[in-house]
Amino acid sequence: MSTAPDTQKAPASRVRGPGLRWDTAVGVLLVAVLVVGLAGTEGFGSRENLAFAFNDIAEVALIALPMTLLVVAGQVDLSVASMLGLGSALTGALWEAGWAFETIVPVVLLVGVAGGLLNGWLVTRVGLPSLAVTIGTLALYRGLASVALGSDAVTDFPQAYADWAVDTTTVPGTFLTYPVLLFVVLAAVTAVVLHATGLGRSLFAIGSQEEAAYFSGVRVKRIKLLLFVVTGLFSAFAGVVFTLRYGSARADNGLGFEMLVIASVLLGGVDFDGGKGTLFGAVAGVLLIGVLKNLLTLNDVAGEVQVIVTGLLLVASVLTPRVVAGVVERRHRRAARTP
Amino acid sequence: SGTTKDSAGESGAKATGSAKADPDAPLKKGLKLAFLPKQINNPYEKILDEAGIAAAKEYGGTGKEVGPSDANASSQVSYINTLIQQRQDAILIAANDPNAVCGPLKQAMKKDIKVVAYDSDTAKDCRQLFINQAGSEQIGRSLVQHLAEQIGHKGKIAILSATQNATNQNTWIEYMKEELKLPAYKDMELVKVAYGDDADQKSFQQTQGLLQAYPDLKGIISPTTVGIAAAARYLGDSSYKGKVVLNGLGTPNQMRAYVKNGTVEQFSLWNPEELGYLASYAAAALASGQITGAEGETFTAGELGEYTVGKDGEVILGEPTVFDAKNIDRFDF
Amino acid sequence: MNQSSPGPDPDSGPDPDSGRGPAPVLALQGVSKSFGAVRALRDVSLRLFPGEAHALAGENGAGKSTLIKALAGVHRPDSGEVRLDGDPVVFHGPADARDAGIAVIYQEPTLFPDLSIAENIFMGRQPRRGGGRIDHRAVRATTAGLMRRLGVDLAPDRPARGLSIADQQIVEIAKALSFDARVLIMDEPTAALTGSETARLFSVVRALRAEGAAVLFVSHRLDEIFELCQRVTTLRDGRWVSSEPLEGLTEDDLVRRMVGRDLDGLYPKQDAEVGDVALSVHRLTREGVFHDVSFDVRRGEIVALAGLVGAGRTEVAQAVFGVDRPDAGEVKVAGAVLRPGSPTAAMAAGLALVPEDRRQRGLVMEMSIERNIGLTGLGSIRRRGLISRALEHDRAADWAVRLQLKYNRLADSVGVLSGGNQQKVVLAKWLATGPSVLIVDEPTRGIDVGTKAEVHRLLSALAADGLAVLMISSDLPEVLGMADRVLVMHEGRLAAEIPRAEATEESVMAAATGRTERSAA
Amino acid sequence: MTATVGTPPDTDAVRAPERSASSLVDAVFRAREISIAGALVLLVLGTWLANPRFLSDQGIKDLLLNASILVLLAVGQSAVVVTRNIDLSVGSVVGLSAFACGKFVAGTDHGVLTVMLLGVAIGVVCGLVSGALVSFGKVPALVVTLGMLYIIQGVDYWWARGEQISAADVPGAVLGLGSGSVLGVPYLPLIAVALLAATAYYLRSYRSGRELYAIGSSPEAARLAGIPIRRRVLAAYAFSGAVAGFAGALWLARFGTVVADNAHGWELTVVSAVVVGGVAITGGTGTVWGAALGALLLTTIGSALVVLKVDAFWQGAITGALLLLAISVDRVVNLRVTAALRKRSARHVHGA
Ligand SMILES: Nc1ncnc2c1ncn2[C@@H]1O[C@H](COP(=O)(O)OP(=O)(O)OP(=O)(O)O)[C@@H](O)[C@H]1O
Ligand SMILES: Nc1ncnc2c1ncn2[C@@H]1O[C@H](COP(=O)(O)OP(=O)(O)OP(=O)(O)O)[C@@H](O)[C@H]1O
Ligand SMILES: [Mg+2]
Ligand SMILES: [Mg+2]
Repeated sequence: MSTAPDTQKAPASRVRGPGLRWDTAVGVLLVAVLVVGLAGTEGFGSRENLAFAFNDIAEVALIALPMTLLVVAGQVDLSVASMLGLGSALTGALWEAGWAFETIVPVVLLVGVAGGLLNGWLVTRVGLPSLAVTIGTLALYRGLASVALGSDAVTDFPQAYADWAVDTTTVPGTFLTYPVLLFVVLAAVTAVVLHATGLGRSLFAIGSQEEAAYFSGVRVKRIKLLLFVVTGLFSAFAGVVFTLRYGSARADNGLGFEMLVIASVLLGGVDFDGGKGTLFGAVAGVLLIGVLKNLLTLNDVAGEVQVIVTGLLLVASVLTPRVVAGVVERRHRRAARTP
Repeated sequence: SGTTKDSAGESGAKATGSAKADPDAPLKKGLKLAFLPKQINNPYEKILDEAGIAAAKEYGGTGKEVGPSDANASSQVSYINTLIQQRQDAILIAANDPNAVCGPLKQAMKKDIKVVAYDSDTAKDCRQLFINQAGSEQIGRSLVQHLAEQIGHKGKIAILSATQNATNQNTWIEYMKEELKLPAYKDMELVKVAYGDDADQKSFQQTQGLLQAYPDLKGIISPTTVGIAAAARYLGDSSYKGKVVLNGLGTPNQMRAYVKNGTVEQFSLWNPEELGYLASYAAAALASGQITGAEGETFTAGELGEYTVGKDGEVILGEPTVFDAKNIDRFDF
Repeated sequence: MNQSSPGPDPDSGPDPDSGRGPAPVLALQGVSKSFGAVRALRDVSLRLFPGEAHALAGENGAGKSTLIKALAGVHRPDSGEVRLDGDPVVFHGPADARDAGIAVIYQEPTLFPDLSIAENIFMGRQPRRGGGRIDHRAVRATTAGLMRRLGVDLAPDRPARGLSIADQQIVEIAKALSFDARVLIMDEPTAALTGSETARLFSVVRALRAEGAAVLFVSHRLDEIFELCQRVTTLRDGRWVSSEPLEGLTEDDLVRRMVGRDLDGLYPKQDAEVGDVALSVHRLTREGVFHDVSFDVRRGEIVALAGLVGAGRTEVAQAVFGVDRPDAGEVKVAGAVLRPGSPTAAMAAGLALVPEDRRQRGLVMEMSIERNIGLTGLGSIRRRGLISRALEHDRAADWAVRLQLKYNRLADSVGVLSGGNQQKVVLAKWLATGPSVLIVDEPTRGIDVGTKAEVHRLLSALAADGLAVLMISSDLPEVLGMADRVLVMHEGRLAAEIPRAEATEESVMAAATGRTERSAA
Repeated sequence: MTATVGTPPDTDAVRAPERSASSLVDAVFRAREISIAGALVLLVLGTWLANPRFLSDQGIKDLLLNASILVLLAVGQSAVVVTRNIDLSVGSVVGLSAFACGKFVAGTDHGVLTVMLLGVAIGVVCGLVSGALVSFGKVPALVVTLGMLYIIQGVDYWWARGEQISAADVPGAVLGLGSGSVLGVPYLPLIAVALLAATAYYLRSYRSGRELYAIGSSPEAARLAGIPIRRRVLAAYAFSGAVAGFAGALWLARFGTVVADNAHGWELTVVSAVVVGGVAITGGTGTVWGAALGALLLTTIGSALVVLKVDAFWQGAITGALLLLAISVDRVVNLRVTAALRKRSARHVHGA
């Protein structure tokens, strides 16, 4: 009886190897783009440009963190950009109504939590698919934003707060702006949660086989609810950052960002079917889209072409590992046939 | 929106303050101009920018058009940053949001890049000049006046605008409401402002909804080229043709058919080519030091002749043209 | 793959039938198949003759399912060939094999959950009317006929979603019977069935065989092999061991061929000291599924829950564990009332449930072996608040040894394990929680004789240590051999409670079929 | 989007009652479309009571015309969604096709048929590319079609560069298709209904149609059943693309004026129509009738809010809320009915 696993371990066990991992590929591509930019494009490497390039994707990056967790758990939240808009509109409306900024922020965050609760409640209690629910709340939250602020734009936010978000103020000695710094910290925390805690494990289990996870005692509903709440919270907070960064609170802020967030996360190799992905990949995906856009714009590549490049990148990012795996497998099979 | 809070803008002291204007300075050769429209695939903006780029060629400069493919406030910002890195001589911008673009534009002015707003203004301290197609007040009021005449100063009217946040639209609508408060319009009632988001299909559907919601509607003002064309098309095919008056801002090429078949009697617009042309020359004048953007300065805009900088750095192109069946065939844009 | 080695050839050497008349309808010749580093089949040969029922035996992971998939065109052999009527053929996919008249029942039911039973049976080959349109009425009528032939009452229009494993298996069988197969291949079709369905299946198979069809049959229940088949081929570790007539062979001979050594006592239930009531179920009801179910399980006791397929046993287990919410009644663990509808609360109270459907409910198929085993104990594999991969690995490795798990690496996904080994992982992940009450639903489904004995020994030892075990099993010998007490369910109600001494095949079956009233407790 | 095949943990939701109740179960499954239709009727009646013009000749005509293109797209999308895939590129395909057709006919007198064929051809090409990537490249549909969305959109914008084809340049015959009618019924809704009926019939009555459902329900089982998965999925994408391309040509006919970004962002609207209509995003269930009803419901909400004089700022929020309400009610009704059936069947069995 071959109980010992080692007797099974044929010497050829290394041949297949892990192949090219998707997230690694995106990471490599990111580094390549940075190197090309630094070497060949004037102005790309300047501190103010780098500060700008990263700060410019701060909100998308912030939302991408909880979105990664959601997608790993097999869910999706399309209402994030609308929640960003609602956060921004509320910030503006309350500021105009004379509230202190210190009270506005917690209130806006609470609204984010409430929005997340609604999403989560509809998904976990009513049992609707998250895609359907959040297409609905996408319209709802954006609509509420426009109810809150109408066609107004509120501008004059206090300088001290505005300074915190703009790309001209950086952490001394670096090109990191404060929103980006915050992102780095939160990304580290999220990475630990996803890859080194029981909660993270549960997310993968829920994402790949919800029923089996439930039968294993994983609190599927509670965890999903929590994820939607965190996503709502982050999105509302991104709304505050957005408002301060542009110094303009409007109901249509961040319109269409949901696709950008999802594209970045998917680009980083997080599987939309759930159960697979790394936070590193998602972060690399976000940064790649941001840096590439900056580099292409600097080189006067037309906006339309940039759109095409984004599309090609998405397709290539899923196709390349497939092709590589296919080649590796074919070679392996040939090796198996001819001893 | 009239807030009176401490303005984030106050610290941004006018970058123009110190420089001195030299009215006789020649236009510099080889100026690099960048046009940043609201959105690159908007046909109207396209006309402006192409005219501006052509103008730049006239005085030996180069122009290019860059910009986002969606009309979002935030999307313009990354382009401004890039233009700063590229050290353009002047940035011409049709702002999607007067404030969101402010920070980077101030950065640009600090780096001695001239900033000219055209078509849709930014906050006043974030640019040196605003090239206005016509006085905003005049546009708003005259549209109401024209429509009132067409419907005999009596009945319900509605407005079909672009997006809820479009600065120029909202300013014009403000003036329309002002005008409607005058006693002459006591029998007219503005029942609704609808938003077609400058999307053809949405504008179309909004028109349709307006007519169902207000069956006794007498007139529609659509101060946007996309909106008026969509509204005209709906009216032309529906049973409301001839019963509801449509006026607003449109381009002759889009509207020709509807004027000819009687759906629309008249509409107005300035010449967008001239607007782009003027903006281009104004930017060149700024970059060459002929003007600084202070009130009262003058410069020559090629074939269009001499222009004077007005209050708040505003330069007005002129009166809008009113198009109708008689004159429309003389225009092609 | 050493081509020159003289592979075992059933046409020569040990095969006593070599001089037989009719040509084999389907044969494998020197077939090898590897998955990465795992060599699932090495130079295996097999011949199937018309009119014979041929058993395929071997331990879990011996390569039986892989062999079947090679015959069915699912896997392409790395070397060797498949022969149909003596001529080499290459099946490019399952469709090719099907078109050649080979019907296959795979080990794991593969149904379309959203489609009706009738559609499931005829998918891809529905009878048609003019213009290529599907004749829906014929589809339904034929399905109803098949169900009658199998003696089950499943409505053709019912969606496959929600069918119990047994019913799914029956649909698979109906599917295989629905076309005139020359070869019928069945990979553990009876693993989820009780005696009566099995008997029904066998009579149908015998009829097919009488019409000249060849049958290949896999089962870990040796008595079934002897009952149905004439010849047997044994595999061990992917290698061919023997092909011979069953006549004259004993069960022990067969086990020795499979395992390579002798096994002792299959049902080694030791008498344990029976302690306090550990699990107490009181008047538990779930409308439409089961009613008024009350029983106790004491520490040290193994209580079996028997009954026909669909009697509601699985449902009771799920309601006790909290994955389903009962409509009435309560569950007490060690005297404390359990919060209904919460598996987490059940686990905290010391309950564990090894579910019947391992692919959907037992395991996360894409996750690795070690992570699956770790999933039930995320709290216990932590070091300084974070998951420790070393602890996780150790936990898994420990149980892999205890359950004789056959695997390549613990980091491989459980999906690549053989069916029986997957079942062991499910057991491992629950035993690792150190429960005080263990509910096992068909714990040895698809497990080979050797390991089955191992599992029985383990359950028995755990019970001796004070564990309370509630065992649902459709394997009557297992029930009779292991249980201290047998509870029998019939149509959603407890029909009888039979103490070990009185439990016989007859008494249990009588209660299960509703022929006796519940005996006074 | 979890790809599990079995019952989700809340087993009540999908649990079928006992065998004897199976025909009732069937009725419940069919009720999915009925509840959406009910919502639609309520909405229309309510609005009509508030403003009778909503159902005037012109009003009905507008409602039907508005829904036609979305209905078409929803039908195409359903064919893809039942295979457990998704096509996010439809909005871009409509945009590209509308612009290309516009460019093609501008200033010419090409016939209607030529234009429609051109639209379909463009759509088929786009659909084939997406479909080939999904089926042969075996890459996730969502990522690929999101990529295709960007690529097609980029090509379209790049080609158009702000150009606009105005109605004046489009031949009258083409515009006539968009505005004309037979016996008072406009052509567009007729076309949509014809395509809808044909697709529904095909999906129900042909092997290859049923196989689309099988693939979506369980790809693994489909493989073992010998279904040519790749070919079928490819065909579904080609169909969805063809319909989108066709819709683009109709867009030109209906609106006359086309720019590059027609139907920009419609992918989510189409997907919501399909989902509201009861086609499971996880594949395997749902009908094109449902999807079409979903599309009709969505456009009708939009029109009703305008007719009801709802403030423009509130329209978005109300649309969202109604959408959520529609899917929630549908879901809750379903759960209740199924649970009631389970209990009733119990009495039936045990009382016997
Ligand atoms: N797709 C696969 N990838 C990798 N390994 C596989 C795959 N399928 C089977 N194996 C391995 O091949 C070996 C034989 O498996 P197989 O399923 O044929 O066993 P079996 O005899 O059917 O066992 P059981 O009685 O448990 O069903 C096992 O070690 C298994 O892990
Ligand atoms: N997940 C489910 N969804 C719908 N019906 C189910 C489900 N599970 C079981 N049933 C049905 O409920 C009844 C009781 O089934 P249950 O599985 O509890 O019976 P069992 O006695 O455990 O038999 P089995 O040997 O099939 O496991 C059967 O009619 C079965 O078809
Ligand atoms: Mg097997
Ligand atoms: Mg059971």
